[in-house]
Amino acid sequence: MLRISPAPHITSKVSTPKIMWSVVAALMPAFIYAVHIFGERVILLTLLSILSAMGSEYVFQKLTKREIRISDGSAVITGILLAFNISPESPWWLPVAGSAFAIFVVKQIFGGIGYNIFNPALAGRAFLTASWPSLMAGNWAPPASGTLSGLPTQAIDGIAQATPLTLLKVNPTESIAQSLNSTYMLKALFIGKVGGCIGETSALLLLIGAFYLFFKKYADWKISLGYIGSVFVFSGILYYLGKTPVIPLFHILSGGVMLGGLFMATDMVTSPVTVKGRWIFGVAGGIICVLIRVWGGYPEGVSYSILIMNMFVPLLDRISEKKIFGR
Amino acid sequence: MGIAATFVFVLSNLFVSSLRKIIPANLRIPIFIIIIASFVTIIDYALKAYLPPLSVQLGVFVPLIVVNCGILGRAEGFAFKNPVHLSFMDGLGAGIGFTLVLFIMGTIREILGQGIWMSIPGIFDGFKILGASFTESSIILLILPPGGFLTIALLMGLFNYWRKK
Amino acid sequence: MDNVFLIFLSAFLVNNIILMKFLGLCPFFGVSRRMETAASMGISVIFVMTLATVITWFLYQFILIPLNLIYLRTVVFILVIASLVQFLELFFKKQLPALYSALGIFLPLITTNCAILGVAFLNIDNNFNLISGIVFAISSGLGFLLAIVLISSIRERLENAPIPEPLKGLPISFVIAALMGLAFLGFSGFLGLSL
Amino acid sequence: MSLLTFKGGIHPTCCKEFSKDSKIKIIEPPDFIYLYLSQHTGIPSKPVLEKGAEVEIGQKVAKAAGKLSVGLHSPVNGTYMGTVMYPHPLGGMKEAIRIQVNKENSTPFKEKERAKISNIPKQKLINIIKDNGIVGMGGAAFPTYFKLQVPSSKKIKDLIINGVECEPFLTSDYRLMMEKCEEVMKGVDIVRRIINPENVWIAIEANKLDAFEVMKSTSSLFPWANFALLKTKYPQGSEKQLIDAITGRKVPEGGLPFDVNAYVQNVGTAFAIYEAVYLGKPLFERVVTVTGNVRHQSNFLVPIGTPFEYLIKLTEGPIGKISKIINGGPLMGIAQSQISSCVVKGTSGIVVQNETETLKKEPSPCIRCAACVDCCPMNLLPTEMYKHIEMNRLEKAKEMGVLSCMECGSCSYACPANIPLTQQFKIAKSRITKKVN
Repeated sequence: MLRISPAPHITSKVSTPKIMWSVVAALMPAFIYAVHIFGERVILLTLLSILSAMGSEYVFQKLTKREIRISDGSAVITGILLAFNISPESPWWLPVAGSAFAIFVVKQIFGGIGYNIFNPALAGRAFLTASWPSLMAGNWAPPASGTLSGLPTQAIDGIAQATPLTLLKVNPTESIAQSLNSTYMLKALFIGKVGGCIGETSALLLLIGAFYLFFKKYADWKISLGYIGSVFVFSGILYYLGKTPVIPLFHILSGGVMLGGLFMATDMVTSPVTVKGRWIFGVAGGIICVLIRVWGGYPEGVSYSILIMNMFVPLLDRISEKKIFGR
Repeated sequence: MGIAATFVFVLSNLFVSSLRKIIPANLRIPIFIIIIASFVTIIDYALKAYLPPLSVQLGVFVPLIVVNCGILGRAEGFAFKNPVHLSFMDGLGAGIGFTLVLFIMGTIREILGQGIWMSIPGIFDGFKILGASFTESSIILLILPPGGFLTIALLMGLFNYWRKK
Repeated sequence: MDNVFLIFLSAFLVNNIILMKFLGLCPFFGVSRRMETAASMGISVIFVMTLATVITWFLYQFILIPLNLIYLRTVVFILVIASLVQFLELFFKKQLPALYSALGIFLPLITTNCAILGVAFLNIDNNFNLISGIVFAISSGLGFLLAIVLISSIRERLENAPIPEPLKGLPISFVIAALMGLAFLGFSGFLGLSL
Repeated sequence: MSLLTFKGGIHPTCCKEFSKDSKIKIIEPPDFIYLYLSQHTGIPSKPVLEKGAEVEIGQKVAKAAGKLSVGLHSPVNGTYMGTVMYPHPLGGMKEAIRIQVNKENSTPFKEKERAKISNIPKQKLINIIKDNGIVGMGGAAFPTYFKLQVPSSKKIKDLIINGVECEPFLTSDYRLMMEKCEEVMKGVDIVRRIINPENVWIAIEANKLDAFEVMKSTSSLFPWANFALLKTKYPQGSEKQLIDAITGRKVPEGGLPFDVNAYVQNVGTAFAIYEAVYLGKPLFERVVTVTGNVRHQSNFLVPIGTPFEYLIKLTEGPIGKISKIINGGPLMGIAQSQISSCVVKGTSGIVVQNETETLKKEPSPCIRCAACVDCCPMNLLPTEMYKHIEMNRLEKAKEMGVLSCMECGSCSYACPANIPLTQQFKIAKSRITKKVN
């Protein structure tokens, strides 16, 4: 018996699970490093987050009698990214609640993988920030062999409890700006000797993971370059105008710009499909991020900026349709 | 809020129905609106006089009962065509239904969002339903605007689900 | 100048009339299935909202206050809006048929759009002067336009999504609104503007 | 030197090494030959013989019937057995002439003198091409005589000879260029004289560098030829993409190559034109690559009408169980329902797949990875178009350019969720055109 099927008769070896699990692999360097500097609690929080995400997905698919797709890796990514977005000192139930919200309300209600409008991990984080602001904004731990603010302990008194961005928000004095702009500080940020959320400390390791994805074409470098580049350029303009006391390099290395720009903005499902749309998405996201950092109510604007751009994706897809060959 | 709305529901239905014979059909909508608006004004001022804190909290929403589609809908759809006593019951029913929904939503959002229940600012602090440890870590999102949307959505989903069954 | 800019920012983003203030939900959910109609609705709203705010402001300042008839404001305002809409409809039909055919069906719906009345009230409650009031109305309208265009484009994309049956239609729209609101929380505290 | 190319496309494993070095082998004809009356676009040809008549090799057995139609010629000496219904490689059962083969075959065709050829007027050349039943050999099977009659309002600037052969596995054009480069170039010369272009391009993909060198070595004999090396990418050999890559001009939507003053002809067709004009030999045999999951992947010179089954046997059979036989390449070729389908003029290759290669993959939801968007050579938005078609909004799909889709299969190939995009577009296209009619 011959099999009949329409052309094409060969397909590429790329599959949805393969893409998803590659993203998981790309996040591993940053994860291992986080365990190294923050201790085993990171493992607990991340595992709980992943389990909660996969569990929620399983429960939902079971309840709605759908195909169980938890092995495609997408829920694992949501779990890891959510854990990456909370403090290593968070109570154990925080990642559980965040992942459950992310999967139930942000992803599965909309029809599951491929249909969600918002990045589940980011919306989960926004949910946590809105619900338990004190747990999400304070509660930091200094990394092993480093300090919370990334500065030498004796440099500035009385600010041991703040991350660099919080410092910048609450106390933007000349001297603090100076120490934030120092090569020492930038190095600490790049390598990851600064306190902060689990996954956003080391710019270097995040870049390594992301370059693997760019190389495999599982993430679009245009979005990342657009996002991080526009944070750099726009904060540079504001620095020049005297609206922000810190240099652009500090802006792109601190907080979640690397994590967000490399891994969250490039989430395939919640970013535009056209090249033009992707550039707009990245650049506009970067600008919103800087706006929130400089004038907004929060010290960090990465997650909100990407969530806001997520909203615009269907619109961007519509207005940036490609020029059809020969039309 | 619910009670205020019920009040307007009932009274406007009552009025519309008793006046239904003398209202010319082509002018009925503006007249309905005037009737409803009058009652809303009465409520608004009553609240301001007797429960000023609540009035502040409800803010612009009280006068906006005027444009509550539901009330106009009942007036147009039911009261205009039916006798007084039926219209009274209809208005009461619609009002209670409306109140009930508001009440359930308020309950969910208050308990999960703040850990308290039935608080009316300046009058009653509310029952502390859940322990202090929870109150500290309650889901603040629910008392923010997005929480409101979310609660409605999930309630509607549940309602649809039960209705299907 | 700064003040006007703040009013704009507040009404447009921080205190977005739909997502943060729950006003104008009927058209927001009712007319947001198609993006084209949603955009027309949004534009109509901006238009009527600005006119209504200006007229009610004049009425309030120069008739109701001097005559001590503030308690009649609800009645007066709603009548003003209703007749304004009627009038505009006739005017467009006669003078600007192109605009009429574009906005036509939305005009009557606007009468019962609580956003219009709400903005008129908020305008009075905030003691805005005429310029601020106009800015407030336009930016509220723009906020409405932004929100309704966004939700309609999202709903269009979700048209063939396998959303669980009981949640299809209105409930999922509310969830979208909730998540949009969540994203808009990012604007809170902008330049010190609070919710 | 940077290689010429177009925007988009995919990079499937080319798999040409299997049959690349297999020289074109002349085969013994099978016992029976089946010549489908319909193996070109246009009206099927009409049989001209009485049942039981003896036929000679090269003899016309069916004549053209109206516009866009060409005749058929017997590839063998044998007996005309009338017509039967037989499985057509493009699907369905079609009427075919059955010829019983008489094994004594010899080729009576000899090359004529070059000087004589150059005296033949243009119209006569076109008639020769028509009489010898030549159609496009790249797969489309469009009658060549018709294509050569370029409207006088359109001046052809660039003549492009398509030796790209971008489909994986296939090597028939490659072998032709390697072994018959001069003959191919002579054929090109005839086309050149008919349409009188400013430039002639011989286009070859970079993975066939040796063929490129071989062809280029003839340039002293044919000084008018330009040789273009193209980036290895599918579908580089598609007409519109090829013109874009070489001239930078884009054929307008719904238009034809001559709208941008270009003309594309396949190398196989050029070779057939050479044979018709120089040897007086009709198109009755062609090079076919038999490859995929068979023991000896080969290039055969096959009489048109030879059953696939026979050719597969000549390769010493499949490894394991055959599960799929494809007429053409694996990206645009058509899966056969019967192993008895026979070679037509447009058959450039036969690809055999076994069970493990044809595992059916279940589609999963689109994750908007945009792989299809990035690779679509027509610059369409397959993922969005697909959603509109799913919701039965054909108008919207049309607006988005579904009619421009050339069904190259790139999107389906690239899709990580295994969504049958190409198939959906095929269906949508036929539904839209049906509605118009």
